[in-house]
Amino acid sequence: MTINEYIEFIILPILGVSIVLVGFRFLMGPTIADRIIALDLLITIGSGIICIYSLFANEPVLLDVAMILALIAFLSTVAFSYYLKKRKKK
Amino acid sequence: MKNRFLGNILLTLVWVALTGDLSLGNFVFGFVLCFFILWIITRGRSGAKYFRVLPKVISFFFFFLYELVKANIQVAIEVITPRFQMVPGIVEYPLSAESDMEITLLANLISLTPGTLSLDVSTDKKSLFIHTMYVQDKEVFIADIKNGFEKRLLEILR
Amino acid sequence: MKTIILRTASNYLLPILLVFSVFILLRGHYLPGGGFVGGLIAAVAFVLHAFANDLKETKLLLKIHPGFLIPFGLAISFFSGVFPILFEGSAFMTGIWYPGKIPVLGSMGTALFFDIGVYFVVIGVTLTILFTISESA
Amino acid sequence: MAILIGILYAAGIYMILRRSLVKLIIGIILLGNGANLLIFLLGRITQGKPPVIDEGANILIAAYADPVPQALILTAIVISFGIQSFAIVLIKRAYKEVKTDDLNEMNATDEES
Amino acid sequence: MIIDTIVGIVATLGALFVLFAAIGFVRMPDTYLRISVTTKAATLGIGLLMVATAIYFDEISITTKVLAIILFLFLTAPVSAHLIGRASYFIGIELWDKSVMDDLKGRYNKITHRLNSESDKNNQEFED
Amino acid sequence: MLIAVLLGFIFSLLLVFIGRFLKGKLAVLSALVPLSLFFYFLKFIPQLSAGKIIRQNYEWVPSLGINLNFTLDGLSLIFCLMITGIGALVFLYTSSYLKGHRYLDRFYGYLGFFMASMLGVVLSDNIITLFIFWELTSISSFFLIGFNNQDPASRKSAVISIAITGAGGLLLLIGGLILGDVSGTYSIYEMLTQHQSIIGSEYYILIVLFIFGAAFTKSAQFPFHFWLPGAMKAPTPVSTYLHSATMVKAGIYLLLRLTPVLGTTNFWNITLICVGGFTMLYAAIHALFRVDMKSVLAYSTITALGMLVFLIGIGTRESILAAAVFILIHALYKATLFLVTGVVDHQTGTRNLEKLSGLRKVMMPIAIAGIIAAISGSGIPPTFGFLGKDLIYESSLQSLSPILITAVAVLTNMLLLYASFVVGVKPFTGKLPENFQNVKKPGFLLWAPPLLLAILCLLFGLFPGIIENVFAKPMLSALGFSADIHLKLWHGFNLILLLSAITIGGGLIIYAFVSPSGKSLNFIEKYETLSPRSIFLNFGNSIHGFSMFWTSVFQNGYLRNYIFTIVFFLVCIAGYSLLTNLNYRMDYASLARVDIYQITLSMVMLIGILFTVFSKSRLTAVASMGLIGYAICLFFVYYGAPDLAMTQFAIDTLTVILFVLVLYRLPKYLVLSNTKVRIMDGVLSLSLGILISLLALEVLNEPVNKEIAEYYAANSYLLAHGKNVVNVILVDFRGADTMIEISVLSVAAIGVFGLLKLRIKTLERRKFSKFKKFEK
Amino acid sequence: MMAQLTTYPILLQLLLGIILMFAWNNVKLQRIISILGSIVGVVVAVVLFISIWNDGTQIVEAGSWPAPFSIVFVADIFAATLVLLTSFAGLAVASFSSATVMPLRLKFGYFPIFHFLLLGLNGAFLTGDLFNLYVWFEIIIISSFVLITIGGEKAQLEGAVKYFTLNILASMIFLTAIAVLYGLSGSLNMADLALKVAQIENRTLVEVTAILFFVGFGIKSAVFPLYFWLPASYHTPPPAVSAIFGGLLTKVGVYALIRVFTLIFPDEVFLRDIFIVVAVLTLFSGAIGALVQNNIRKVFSYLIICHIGFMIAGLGMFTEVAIAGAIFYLIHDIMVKTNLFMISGLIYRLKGSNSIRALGGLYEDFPKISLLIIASFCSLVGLPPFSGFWPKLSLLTEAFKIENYWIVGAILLASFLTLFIIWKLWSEVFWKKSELKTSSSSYLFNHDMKYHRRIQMLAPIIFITIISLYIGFAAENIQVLSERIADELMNPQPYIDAVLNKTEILEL
Ligand code: NA
Ligand code: NA
Repeated sequence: MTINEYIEFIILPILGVSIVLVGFRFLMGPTIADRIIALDLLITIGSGIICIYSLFANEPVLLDVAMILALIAFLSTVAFSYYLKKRKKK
Repeated sequence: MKNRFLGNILLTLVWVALTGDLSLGNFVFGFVLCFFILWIITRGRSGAKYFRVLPKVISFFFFFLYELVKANIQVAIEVITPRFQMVPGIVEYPLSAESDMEITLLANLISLTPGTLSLDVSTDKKSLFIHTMYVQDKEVFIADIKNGFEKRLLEILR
Repeated sequence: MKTIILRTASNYLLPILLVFSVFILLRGHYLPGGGFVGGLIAAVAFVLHAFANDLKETKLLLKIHPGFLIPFGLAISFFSGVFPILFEGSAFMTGIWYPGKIPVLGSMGTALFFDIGVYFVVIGVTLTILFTISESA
Repeated sequence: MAILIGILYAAGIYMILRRSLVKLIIGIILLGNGANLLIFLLGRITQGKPPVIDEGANILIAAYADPVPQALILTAIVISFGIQSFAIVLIKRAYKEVKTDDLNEMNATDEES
Repeated sequence: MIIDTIVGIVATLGALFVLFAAIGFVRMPDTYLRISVTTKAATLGIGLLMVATAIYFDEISITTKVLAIILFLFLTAPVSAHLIGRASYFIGIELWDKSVMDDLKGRYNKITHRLNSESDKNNQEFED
Repeated sequence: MLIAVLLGFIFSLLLVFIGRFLKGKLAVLSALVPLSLFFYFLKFIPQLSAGKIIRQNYEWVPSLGINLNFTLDGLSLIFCLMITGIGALVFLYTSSYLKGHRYLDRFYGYLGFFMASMLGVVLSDNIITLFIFWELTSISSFFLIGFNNQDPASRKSAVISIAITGAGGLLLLIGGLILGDVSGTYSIYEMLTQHQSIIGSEYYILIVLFIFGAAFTKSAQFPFHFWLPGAMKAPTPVSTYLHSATMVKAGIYLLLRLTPVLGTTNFWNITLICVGGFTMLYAAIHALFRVDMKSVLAYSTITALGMLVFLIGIGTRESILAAAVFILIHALYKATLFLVTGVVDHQTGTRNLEKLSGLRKVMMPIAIAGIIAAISGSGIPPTFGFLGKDLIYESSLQSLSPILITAVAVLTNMLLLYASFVVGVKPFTGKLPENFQNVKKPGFLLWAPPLLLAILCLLFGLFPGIIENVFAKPMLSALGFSADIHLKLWHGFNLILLLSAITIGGGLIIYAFVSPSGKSLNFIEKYETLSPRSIFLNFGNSIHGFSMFWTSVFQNGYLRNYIFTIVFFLVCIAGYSLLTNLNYRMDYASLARVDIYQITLSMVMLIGILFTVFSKSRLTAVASMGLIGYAICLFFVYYGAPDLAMTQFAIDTLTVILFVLVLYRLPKYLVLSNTKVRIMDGVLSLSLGILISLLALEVLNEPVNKEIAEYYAANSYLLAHGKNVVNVILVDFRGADTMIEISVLSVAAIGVFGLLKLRIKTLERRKFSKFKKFEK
Repeated sequence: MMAQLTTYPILLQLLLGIILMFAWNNVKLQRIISILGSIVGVVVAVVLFISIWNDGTQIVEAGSWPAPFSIVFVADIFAATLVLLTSFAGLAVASFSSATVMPLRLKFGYFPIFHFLLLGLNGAFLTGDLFNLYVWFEIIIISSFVLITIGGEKAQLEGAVKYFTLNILASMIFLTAIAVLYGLSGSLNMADLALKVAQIENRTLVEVTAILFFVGFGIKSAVFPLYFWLPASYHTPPPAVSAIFGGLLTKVGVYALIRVFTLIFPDEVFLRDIFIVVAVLTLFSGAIGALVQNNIRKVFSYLIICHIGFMIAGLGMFTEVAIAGAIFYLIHDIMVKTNLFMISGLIYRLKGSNSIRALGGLYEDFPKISLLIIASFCSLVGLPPFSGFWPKLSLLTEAFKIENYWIVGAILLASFLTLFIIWKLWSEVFWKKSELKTSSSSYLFNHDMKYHRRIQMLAPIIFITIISLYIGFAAENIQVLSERIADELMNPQPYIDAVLNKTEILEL
């Protein structure tokens, strides 16, 4: 079993399952905060997947995407929290 | 002056790391670039005593890793076992750390270990409110952190 | 949103992100990135700063109104575009390259300056929009 | 993928047809995404390498993804960003002036004759 | 081959942590617990995945890049967790009913959003 | 001749600038313009009498075949002299009639403009050029009718007249165009040679209908006649000039001019006879019921116009001659009567026939003019009118059904006599009412022009040779008839004389027994709802109503309906086109190639879409939208587009953030539409979606062309010094796109800035008005 | 340097936009720059026009890359004509804006955006690349969004929401069309596409693509049943903005339709029938829509729609004569519609209202201005021999030749209704006695304005009126021009050669 096969048949599916689980929570909610966390988590896992995919496809270039993902995910979470608070204020 | 210089070198290294090109030209370019960036943004920030704390940093790093893995495993078990063993709650933790930097680092480190989450710092910076999964005894919990994370951290930073 | 934790973190993130943005900008010609993404990252850095601190502080930090960056960047791009017309008589946007290589950047030419112009415009635009919105919010 | 794009278009139009300002913008964004993906798809996507020339090489070799649609989409995305941000602010202002999210109540300019 | 094995192991660990985070995220009974469990587990997991990648490519530029990403992740993840947790508390999301204590209760001044510590609790008036 | 035509235009243009000098005592000088033109045209008489036709060509728009080909022949000459001659008198008369009027200069401007246009109509050989001048006459008429623009009735009449004559003008245009198409030329002169092929053409009926439409509207034939009585709102000089002597004759001119081109068919003749005959009777009867002098004159003018159409319809040489002569007769006596009416009105302040009588005591010259004109208009010897009546009966007796037609003619002429007498005789005979005792005598310029015209009525009657040689013969030859005629006043005792006698006797009896009264006016007004005018106005109203309906159906103010319509339109035509020719071959192999990643990503996207669409919380919708963006981003990664992925991701997040920043200011979602609407929208959206999917699948089956990508791949490093091909395209190969793209961003930023920072409301407006001083 | 002439109109506007942004706070300076810059723009456009007229189509390959691979700017006589007209309208509106747009609006970037709009228009006319055309369209619409909302009054915003949504929808459809066309042919260069599309075997797909283009451009050019955004919004922004919108925005859609359907889709017969149906309904709907309006600017808005029908009808008939008619109408319409909206602004300045019911007495009070306006009205109505009349001749003749009586009827009806509407409007607004008290409104009136502001307001109207009169009275020149354009459009081979053959020369 080469590392590529290993990744394709073990690691990526595990991550896929994780995505599905998180997606499930995203759907369930129940609170907005939960959805925000789910989104954050989705992006984070997404960046992990991209990372592993870059290994799988032998494309280090894709790591940059993972980096941007991580950066922006942070920004979006900050913004959402900001929103939650502002909304409360109102 | 010294702090700026250090920060500058540090940033330059970040630059070099990012570009992945350790040539002299790149270093000089990075230095100049970071100089400008720092020049634009730096405004009176207290620095750290850099060389003295380096060994402590390293030991702290491993301590942290250990805590991290330990906590993670604990939580993993909690997660996969069908019944919840946890006793969650929000604890007010009296801070010894004083500066923003210290408080932030501490709070972040606490957050990073699974099972605990720094919710907020009181406005007068005297308490940290932590949400935790295991709070059988509030005093024990506080003491754990006081003697663990906070002590080691403050040793480094002060 | 003035939590100590976020404020402190963002103060450290800001320079790192700015460096990172320049990095993305300059290597765009060789690897994924470029003026647009670079500019966005720089803007995000300032926005984070603004979220954590006060908008006023971020504006103080910038020293100039972000709106000024827009014509500034446009002008850079524009002149790198018309440069060939003025000095070579060749068509708009014709690339003119400095012969030989320059460390870090690789080749240097009008296209690079064009991208730098894009970078500034994007920073200016993003910040103008976000700042204006948060000011009026 | 083609079907997905179809669904995106359908969802976009459906959202635009609702009477809420917010949904209107969401619909426009969905449509934009659909159009971008369509360019991408019809540029004949191949599961290929990014169109970046390898170190040491002078030209793109092997199966690379078509850079042209990518560049087009990039331009389109950025433009839509500009327009969408304007749109978002526009609805905010419109709401503030007209005091309703219901587009059916925004018909003064057509009614006074 | 050895490198591949190491990569495999590290990546597996990372993936498992991510999976645990995801499971925890689904199972945990309240928002705070979910934040608490997941953000960090996932961060660790992703970190490991990154490390695996770095090992695999074994190239200085990539390694530094990966380190930068990890640093960044570790810097931001707790901050986000803090922000979202705090916001959740603000908007009044309830704790799990089996929670044993809530020191934060009644500490926020509803108007100024000032948060009082234990020590100045007595000097101020509070609302519940 | 170009100058001759343009002179009037130049004159009116000049008036814009020098009008204020011509308003005062110098007003009388403006008559120099028509007067000099009158003499200019007189100059051509010898040449024309000698059988020559004068042509002058100026190129204008040769590529459309439209040139200023001026042709002066016998027919044109009659009109030219009438236009300039009566014009000169009207100009003179006006200088006194509207003395000191604020807008006298404008009035002269319109008159000059009209005169020039009218000359253009009668001189143009090119039928399109003729149309151009024709429209200009309508416009000047519009301005003249609306001259008293403070009066709503006056404005309304002006609009009605422009509507009717404007519509007629368009008919002329289209008729002319078809005629040009059929005959291959726009020159009427050249069309003469193609008479047979034109009347044999399949478009003949169409052409004739269009030309009739134009002529009937302009010359006020039933049922388009009603604008003319309305046009009497214009000051009397205008009624004199346009609405009796010249403009309304433009339709007659057109019919005469085209008789050799389109005439001599049954269709042509019978239609004209019927319409003309009906019009003249209808209007003549209507004249009985009027009490306003101008109203009577208006209906009698319509009668005369009907008579002319009727004569042209008979289509024999005699009837054409009769028509031509009657044009002149009518112009002379009707202009006189109008001018007389004007004076009466001007001096007494009323035109009500019930109140007017015995005015000869205060305005003798006017009384003389009126009575002579009335006699001429009634066809009593030895006036010019008698000559005309003779010719009319002569031609009616030669027509297809002589008895009926002659009877109609006789009856009409009786009624015409009544009308002429009622206006020309009645106000001057009998006792002068007390309130008119002190009426001032009219000035020279008021009484001289009508008297002069009246004298001409007499003169031409006594010396018909002038008419014969100067006008009649050149006119007949211009229209292609033999010019072998001899006009005389006395034909001896014959049937025609008998008819004349009957006419005069009958007419006088009517005059004796019918007197104009308000009662009869009221009586006829009861039937107003049945009149063409009301029908026309009702039709106009229903058009207006329909327009309201149509416009409010489409432009209903509901954005969603607009979108629905547009998308529906797109789906319909694109769907029709695609489905009727669909030859899609399902490629099952491509299905098999779909791998787990694609499926997963698609599922994530689908979930995102469903949530975005159906979520009841805005934040969830926005977050789901973000999710879709992220899934797309992963697609981009999967298919080797890291640049795209980065940008899409960053942009998507920024958009979500923007949303979030403004969202809390916006209201919560409401369920605004009912289920039925939603289902309808859903069906439409889905059909669009299906359409796009089908289209995409179909396109994917087509062969692919990658030459551009290959060029970029080969040259991006070697020539453009970059290794990231996408970036090289963006900043170099297609750098122009990017330049605009950043401009778009800049504009958007400025827009956002302005939108949020600048609010002009009533309050600021008020501030702004204080601002004025700053502005100064 | 002269070799790059084709791009100068674009570059000049871009430069102006940038300079004006630098002069953000100095409104006075902005006015001067804008007017002077527009004068330069006219000079450049005239030089370009003359040089194209004499030497034929010129191209510039941006970046000096060979043709199908680069963005090509092509100045054929059609494009040069429109650039010229744009420069006229631009100059007029720049001056008119200086005088009439509130200083508050000027302080928020009015002028830079105005020049970005002109940039977009020039670019759209000159580009030879389909995607680039999309980008130009985007700068046009974003600029127009900003201009239509600048000031943020309630009516403006309501109108803007509709304007915005429907225009975005159009852009999306356009983009979709580009995607499909690129997928089919692999090219974006219009000349290249002309060759490649002709070779595509699956004509259904080509037809559907053409339909997408038609709907996309159709919304922008405001044809039935896609015009809704126009009457909802055109009367809301400052008149100067409406002027440039009314004159040029819909026309750029028409331009795109004409360009794309003569160059890339010359064989789509099905669409031609649709064009004709659409044209007839457009003429009809526009005219009767205008009939029932009370706001002058709304009347003009509907007339814009109505008159678009003439051009679409010309395109639908698709013969050289008909296209020439459409082009002539386009030339006429750009000038006259620009002028109309400036006039509506002028009326506002004179009387403080745009309501037909309320207005009146203009003729009484301002006879000379009224005469100026009447000249425009005559052009609009197509009163012969004013400018609107000539193209109808070609259109009517051609409609007869192809025996399409619907077109004939629609053209006649639309002409008649336009005539009726305008003269009725005249009788109300100019003749009727006014009941308005000018002092009641807070606007800056004509008589309050400084002398040079008044000049700035009136001069552009006089300028455009003179051009309109020229178009009418020197119709021969315009007709020759239109025929030459139509000839170039119907026989695009020289255009294609000019764009693509140069490639070979370069490669050799
Ligand atoms: Na128009
Ligand atoms: Na017309």
